[in-house]
Amino acid sequence: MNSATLFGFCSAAIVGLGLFGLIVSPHPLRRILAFNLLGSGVFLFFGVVARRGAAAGLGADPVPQALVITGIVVAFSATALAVALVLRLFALTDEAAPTSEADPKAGAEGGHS
Amino acid sequence: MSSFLLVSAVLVLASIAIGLVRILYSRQAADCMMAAQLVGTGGIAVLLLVAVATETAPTGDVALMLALLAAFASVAFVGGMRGTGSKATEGADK
Amino acid sequence: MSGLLHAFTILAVSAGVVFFIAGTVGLVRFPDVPTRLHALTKADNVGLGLVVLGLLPYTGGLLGALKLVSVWLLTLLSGAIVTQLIARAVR
Amino acid sequence: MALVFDIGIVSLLIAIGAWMIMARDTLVAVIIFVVYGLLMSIAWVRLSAVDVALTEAAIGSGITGMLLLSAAARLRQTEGAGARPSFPVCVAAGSLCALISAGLAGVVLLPADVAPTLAPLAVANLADTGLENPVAGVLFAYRALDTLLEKVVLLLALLGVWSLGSDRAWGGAPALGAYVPPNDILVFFAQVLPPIGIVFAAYMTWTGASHPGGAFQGGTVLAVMWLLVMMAGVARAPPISSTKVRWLLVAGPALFLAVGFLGFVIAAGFLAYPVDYAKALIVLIEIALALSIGVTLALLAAGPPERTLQP
Repeated sequence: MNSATLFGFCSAAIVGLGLFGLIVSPHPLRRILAFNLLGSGVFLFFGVVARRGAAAGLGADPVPQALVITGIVVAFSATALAVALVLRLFALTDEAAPTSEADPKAGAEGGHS
Repeated sequence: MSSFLLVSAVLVLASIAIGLVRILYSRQAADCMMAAQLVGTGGIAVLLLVAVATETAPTGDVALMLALLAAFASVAFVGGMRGTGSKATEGADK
Repeated sequence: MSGLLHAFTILAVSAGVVFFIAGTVGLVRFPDVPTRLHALTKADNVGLGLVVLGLLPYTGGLLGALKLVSVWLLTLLSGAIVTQLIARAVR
Repeated sequence: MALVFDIGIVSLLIAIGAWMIMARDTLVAVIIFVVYGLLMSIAWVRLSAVDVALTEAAIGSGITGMLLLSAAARLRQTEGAGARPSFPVCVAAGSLCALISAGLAGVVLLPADVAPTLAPLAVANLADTGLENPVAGVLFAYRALDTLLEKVVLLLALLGVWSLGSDRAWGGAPALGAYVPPNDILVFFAQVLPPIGIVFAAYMTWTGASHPGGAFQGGTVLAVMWLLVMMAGVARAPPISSTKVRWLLVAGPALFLAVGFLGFVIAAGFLAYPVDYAKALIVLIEIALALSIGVTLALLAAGPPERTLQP
C-alpha cells in the first residue's frame, strides 16, 4: 500500500459520496455542493494517475496536472452560473408568491448546469 | 528529524479534527467560523511541517496563498449575514 | 552547531504543537464566544509562530525564510480581522 | 510515518465529505466545504502536484467558498425547501453509489505493468518553449488550444450570469457591498490586504514560467482581492456596460488568439511559437490572461447586475 493507492481509494469514496449527495439532496444549493465534491473526487483520481506517471525526474506527470487545473477553473465557472440561476429562481418564486414558501419542485430543477 | 516533524504534523491534524467536532454540537454560526479559522491556521502549519519533513517541492507559495485567502471565508460569511439582516448568533444547527 | 539547531527546532515546534492542542481544547471546552475566540487566537498566532520559528533553519536560504515569516505575518493580520468580525457579528 | 500522515488526511477528507452531504444546515455544509478545499490542497502537495495545490487553495476553497457562503447566507429563508427522498430511494441511491465507488477502487487496484505517462515527452520538448515549469509548458504550448477555449468558456459563463439579471438592471452593476457601515473593520482590511495580494499575484504570474504558479493562480488572487474591495464598499462594482471592463475581459483571450494566428506567419502554424521568442510570447500571454482571469472570476462571483445605472 503506497500513498498514491491510498489517495486513489479516497477519490473513489469521494466520487461515491458526491454522487449520493447529488441524488438525495433536497436543496439546490446542496446539489451544487455535492456536484463540487464529485468533481474534486474526479480531479483527485487524475492526481493519482499523474503521481503514478512520475518519470523523467518529475514528481508527477504534468499533463493530467494541467487538465486538472483547467478543470478546477471550469468547475468554478459552472458553479458560479449555477448559483446565479438558483438565486434568480428563488427571487422569482418569492415574487410570484410572496407569502408562501419557495416552491421546492421548481427549485429542484435548476440546481446544476 | 523528519519523523519528529511528521509526528508534529499528525498531532496538529488531530487537533484540527477535534476542533471540527466543535461544529457538530454547536448552536451558533459564529462557532463554525471559528473552527474554519482554526483549520486554516492549522492547515498552514501542517503543510509547512510536512513539506520540510518529506523534502517535497517548495511549498512556501502554497502556504502563502492559504494565508492570504484564510480570512475570506469569514469576510464572505459576515457580509452575507449583514445582507440578510440576520445575526450570527442564530442557530446554525436547527 | 547542527545539534543545537536540531534542539532549537524540536523545542519550538513542540511548543507550537502544544499551543495548537491547547487552543483546540479551549475551543471545545470554553463556555461562550469571547472566551473561545481568546483560545482560538492563541493557537493561531503563537502556535503557528512557534512552528514557523522552528522551521526557519530548514528553509534553505533567505528567500524561503522571508516567505515563511510573511506567512506568519499574514496570518496575524487576517486572524486579527476575523476575530474582530466574528466578535462584532455576535454582539 | 509519512503513510500514517496520509492515512490521517485521507480519512479526514472522507469524513468531512460525508459530513458535508449529511449536514442538516446548508450554511454549515458550505463552511465544511471551505475546510475540505483547504485539506484538499494539502493532499495535492502530498501527490507532488504543487501547481494544482495552488489552484485548489485559490479557487477550490478561496473564491468558490466565498461565492457559496454568500449564496447560502442569502438563501437562509429557503432552508427546508424540498424534502429528502423516501428511505428506499436513499438506500437504492446509496447502494448504486457504493457500487460505483467499489468499481473505481478496483480500477485503482488494477495492476498496470507500466503506468501511462507523458512526462518524458513533456520534459524532452520543454527546452523549445523556454519554460522550466512543465505544467506551464503543457498549458501554454502543448495544449494551448485547451487553455484558449477554457478562457472562452469562462466568458460564456459570465454572459450566462449577466443575462440572469432582471431587464430593468441590464447594464447596471452587481449589488455587492451595499451593507457596509463606514469605518468598519472590513474597510480597513480591504485597504491593507489588496496591495499585498497584488504583489503576490504578480509574483505568482511571473514565477509560473519556471516554478509552480502561473496565470490562473495569479488571476484568482487578483479576483479575490477585487471582490474584497467591492464587498467592503471601498470601490463599488462597475456597471457591466462599462467599456473598460469589457476590454479587460477580452484582453487576455484576444491576445492569445492574436499570437495564435501570428503563429501561421512566424512559426509552424496556429498557436505555434517561434523557438527564439517562445518564452517572451508565453509570458506576455500569461500577464494578459492573469488580468482577464482576475476580472472574469471576480465578476462571475459578483453575480448578475442588480443596481440600475444612475441617469
